[in-house]
Amino acid sequence: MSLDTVKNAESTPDQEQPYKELGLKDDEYARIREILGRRPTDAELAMYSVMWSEHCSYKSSKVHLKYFGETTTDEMREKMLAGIGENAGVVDIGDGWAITFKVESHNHPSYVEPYQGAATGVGGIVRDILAMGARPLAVMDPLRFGPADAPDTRRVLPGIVAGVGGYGNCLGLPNIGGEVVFDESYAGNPLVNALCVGAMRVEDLHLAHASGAGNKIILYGARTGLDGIGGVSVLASETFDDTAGKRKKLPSVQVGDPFTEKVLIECSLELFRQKLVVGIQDLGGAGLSCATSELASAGDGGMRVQLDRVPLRASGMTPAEVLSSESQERMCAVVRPEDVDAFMAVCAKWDVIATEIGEVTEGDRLVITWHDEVVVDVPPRTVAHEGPVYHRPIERPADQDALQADTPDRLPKPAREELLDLIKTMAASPNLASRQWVTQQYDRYVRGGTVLAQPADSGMIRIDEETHRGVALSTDCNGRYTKLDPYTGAKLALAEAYRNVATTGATPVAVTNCLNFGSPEDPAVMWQFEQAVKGLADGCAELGIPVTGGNVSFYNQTGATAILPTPVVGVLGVIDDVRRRIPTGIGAEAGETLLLLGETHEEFGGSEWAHVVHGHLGGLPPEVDLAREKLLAEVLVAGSRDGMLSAAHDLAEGGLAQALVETCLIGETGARVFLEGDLFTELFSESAGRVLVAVPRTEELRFTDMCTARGLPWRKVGVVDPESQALEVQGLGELSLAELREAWEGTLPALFD
Amino acid sequence: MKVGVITFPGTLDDVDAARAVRYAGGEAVSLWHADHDLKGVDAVIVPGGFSYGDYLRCGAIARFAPVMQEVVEAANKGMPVLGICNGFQILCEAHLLPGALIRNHKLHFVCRDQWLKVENNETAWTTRYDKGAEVLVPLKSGEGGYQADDETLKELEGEGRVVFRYVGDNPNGSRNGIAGITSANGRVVGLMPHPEHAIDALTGPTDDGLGMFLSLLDAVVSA
Amino acid sequence: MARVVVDVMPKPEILDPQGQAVANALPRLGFDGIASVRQGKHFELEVADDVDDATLAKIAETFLANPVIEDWVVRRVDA
Amino acid sequence: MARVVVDVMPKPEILDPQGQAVANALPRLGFDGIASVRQGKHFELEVADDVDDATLAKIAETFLANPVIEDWVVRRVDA
Ligand SMILES: Nc1ncnc2c1ncn2[C@@H]1O[C@H](COP(=O)(O)OP(=O)(O)O)[C@@H](O)[C@H]1O
Ligand SMILES: [Mg+2]
Repeated sequence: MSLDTVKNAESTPDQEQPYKELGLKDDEYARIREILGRRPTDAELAMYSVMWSEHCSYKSSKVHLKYFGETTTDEMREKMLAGIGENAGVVDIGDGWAITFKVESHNHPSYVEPYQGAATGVGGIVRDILAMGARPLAVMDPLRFGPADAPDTRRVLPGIVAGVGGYGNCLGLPNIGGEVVFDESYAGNPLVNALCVGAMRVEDLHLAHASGAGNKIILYGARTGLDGIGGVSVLASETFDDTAGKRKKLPSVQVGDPFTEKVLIECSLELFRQKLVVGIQDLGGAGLSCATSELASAGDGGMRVQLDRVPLRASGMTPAEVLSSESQERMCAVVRPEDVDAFMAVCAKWDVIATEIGEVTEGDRLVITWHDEVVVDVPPRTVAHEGPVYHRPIERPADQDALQADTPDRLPKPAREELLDLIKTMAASPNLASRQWVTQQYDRYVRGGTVLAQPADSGMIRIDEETHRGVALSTDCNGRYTKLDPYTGAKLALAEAYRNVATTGATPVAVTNCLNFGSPEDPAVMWQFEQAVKGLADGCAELGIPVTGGNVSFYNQTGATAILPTPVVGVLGVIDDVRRRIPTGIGAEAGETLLLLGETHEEFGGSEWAHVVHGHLGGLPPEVDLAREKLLAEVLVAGSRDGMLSAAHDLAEGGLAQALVETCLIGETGARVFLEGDLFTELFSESAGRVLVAVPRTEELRFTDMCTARGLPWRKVGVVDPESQALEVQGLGELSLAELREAWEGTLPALFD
Repeated sequence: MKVGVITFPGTLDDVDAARAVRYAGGEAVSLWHADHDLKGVDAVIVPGGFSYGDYLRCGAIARFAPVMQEVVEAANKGMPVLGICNGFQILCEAHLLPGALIRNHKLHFVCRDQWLKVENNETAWTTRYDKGAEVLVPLKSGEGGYQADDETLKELEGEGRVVFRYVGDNPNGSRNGIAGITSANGRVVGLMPHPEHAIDALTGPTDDGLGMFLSLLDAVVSA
Repeated sequence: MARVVVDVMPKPEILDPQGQAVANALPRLGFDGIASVRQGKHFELEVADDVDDATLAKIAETFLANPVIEDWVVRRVDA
Repeated sequence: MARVVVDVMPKPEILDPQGQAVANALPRLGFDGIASVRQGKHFELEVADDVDDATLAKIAETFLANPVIEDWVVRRVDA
């Protein structure tokens, strides 16, 4: 086997290279040759091809994502310590605490191998948070699957759930929320998004950069193997003889080792505490290619790496393979020479393998050697940041008008005497049924800081045991709304996550997102994408909270059919005293009144009712009024601070009926409800901007006066009835909590046990 | 009162065990798996988590850690020892308690609030409870099914060494619904559920678990 | 170097939820005629030539298996 | 009734955290000379005499093993 060195590349300019198989276009390959002034070596080609992939370079989305920056004002930026461009966004939440959080996708690997795909998805996002210098504190998992009763969902869902749990539980990170959504469009392409949130003292923020010539580059954590480098195997087949070629059946699947990651976390935090780290970068997608080029281009010099020093798990790996390996549970640190011994000692204490693989140099090149031969010599920015940028064609889908014109008005509405049964049918439908089958597999208690977890509108953790300061997080997206109108749909996703956070008593302060879409080469998908980004950014500007980071996942489709556009939005909120949290279930106080905040209109476009009862998707999504959402949030936060609310639950899919069922079942307490007007609309409409609150009778006047004074519409809709053990809707009849529980909790176990 | 809390690589609930000790008025002393001494503590908690990833068998690798040799020696001399979840598994592997814990009968990890019946309130860790009382604490484990042969089981039941039993449907297939047991002298207790996560209704389902740490305080003070 | 295989199985009288789950699932998948399934662990070790049988027995008994609930078999195999 | 054994192992190029944990622990327990350990699963099936090899192969491939990350061997053994 011959090594493709830079020297070799210079002397063999015409050697054919499999750049197409590696996903590079003709002009991209030409551009690489132009940058280098020669053909790239195998190792360089491996680096460029993976770093210039859609996943790493954001080549189709970049021009649109810029809009987030353009719409973020200085005022919105005030509390933001790090934003788009860093591993994860960082927000100052007061008392000297900084919070970092981010959501990422691991969709495709999770379809191939559900358990490991989901597990390594969690592992990856946790390392992103760690790389900011923070202690990871909790995870969430927004998931999307094909129809609940499809045979393949039976394969995929249990594996993904077990993988999320298997990894997160073993890391000791409480799972405080997420989503489980079923829709036909995800049948061949489930979505596994994973969010992690961490905390640090403001002064401990670590940013990824390699500065200071002479500083050492240390790779620590797991050994590097042949994981996840399926693509690069085309290089191997060129340079390997037949016998070796056989070994090169490279897996595209990575296997996670959460134990190694747990130790890596504790080891890293100890390194941070002892101030032994100048810069740090996690190894995720694109492995060392990404870590070395990103560290080098963010620093003030060049970098030299002795790649043959990387501890390997497999024999006979080529430089291209070592650079491309996506072996999990690895980190790369920049360390002052005088700190190297201390660094190694901490790693030894934790039994973590650590190897000095290079150093920061004067100059501006990233030079990588393999047994003293130069195999990479590139300007690092061209790898990490100066990839191709595409202005993909954009076109509003031809059938968008027809879709919007096909409103739910034509659907037969249920008769009055069918409504009670409909409440039960809806509660038992896969998208509204209890998620307990899933969440029971996740540890929500570990670390002892979980104040709210499933089932709750948002997850909440205590950050400071002395002051009781904490944060709340919610992720949301209704892909059907986004399909009907991507601009409004993205705003609705934001509005819901925002409302969920406020519903638990926290003040929303920042946003992250994971934009899951179909192929960017489809102009209709690009239109959805552009609209969604605009909607989200405009929405954030209206609410005055910044997007601090996110992730884009394209090519989510089965054949030519794209998934529902799914911009998952995560909102972070702050609460000064978690003891003031508002729970979801009623019955905490004797004598509570139920109030509905906000206004109900007849809005059934994209609704769960249209989906469950008629299999219909058409019309327009509910209207969104962000000024109203803001007011609603302020009222909820004030209500929490002044102890006026004993329970609150946000109205979303399934409308008021579903909110009532849930608040009763979670609180194990009955209620009597009196509604006016068209009962079907009252119960099942999905108008945005609404929250059901329970107010202790003694606080009722004070609270409603506040709503009136501030101009927030409210209506008394019922009373809590601790005696009844039933949900009674006046004029319709009652449903016992036992039968509701059976309906709500029975669905997922029946499907997946 | 000083209570040691052991940390192995992969231990997770050590911060929580230490917090519970503090809530009860004790001083938590952190013990590292590679330590060869117990730093003069009056009692030891082996907390939950996934020591060494729980690869091979839960607790199988941790049992051989240097600090465990000290724990076994001290326990044999009567020091109170509490093993929670992974700690219970480790104590079984170390033969401080009989039996073993295997994969939950439905194969899933189970995290839920679990009612337990206090069957024995005479151990070093349970005197604050009434016999027969029911307490609500979190259970969170994937391998919590208690197994022992018939003879051992008869002995445990006969000597009143079952300390906690699951109330309602059996969450993990444990024989006789056993959630926790004690050594012959009542000083070593192991249980799968997590009393240290039920010390404050803000972050747990109840504060029912605090009783175990308060009981220990009594036991150490009166010893 | 010698290759050694150790098979560890739950004792017959001990519950085997994993084997049971497989046995229960097979008929649902259309596979009939499987009377019972038990699931255990299979270890493959590469050991230096001077590691004797007594040492291997010790490794299996004290570490790879838990004699309270498991049986085990140690075999040397030809590489 | 026939007895069938199926051994399922992580593919050689796939990370085996379990085997690795065992291998790392052995020297600490005072056992030297163990160069590598890999851990997999061992199934013992009792099958009716009319279950043929093709069916067994199918069961192993579709159910007992995960072909994406595991290799497997099916053996009939004498009872
Ligand atoms: N949808 C998005 N909205 C805002 N920022 C984004 C979005 N997608 C990616 N980013 C930002 O672009 C940067 C690069 O993203 P990514 O490659 O996912 O980070 P990493 O290299 O840490 O995995 C990050 O700072 C990320 O926050
Ligand atoms: Mg990163």
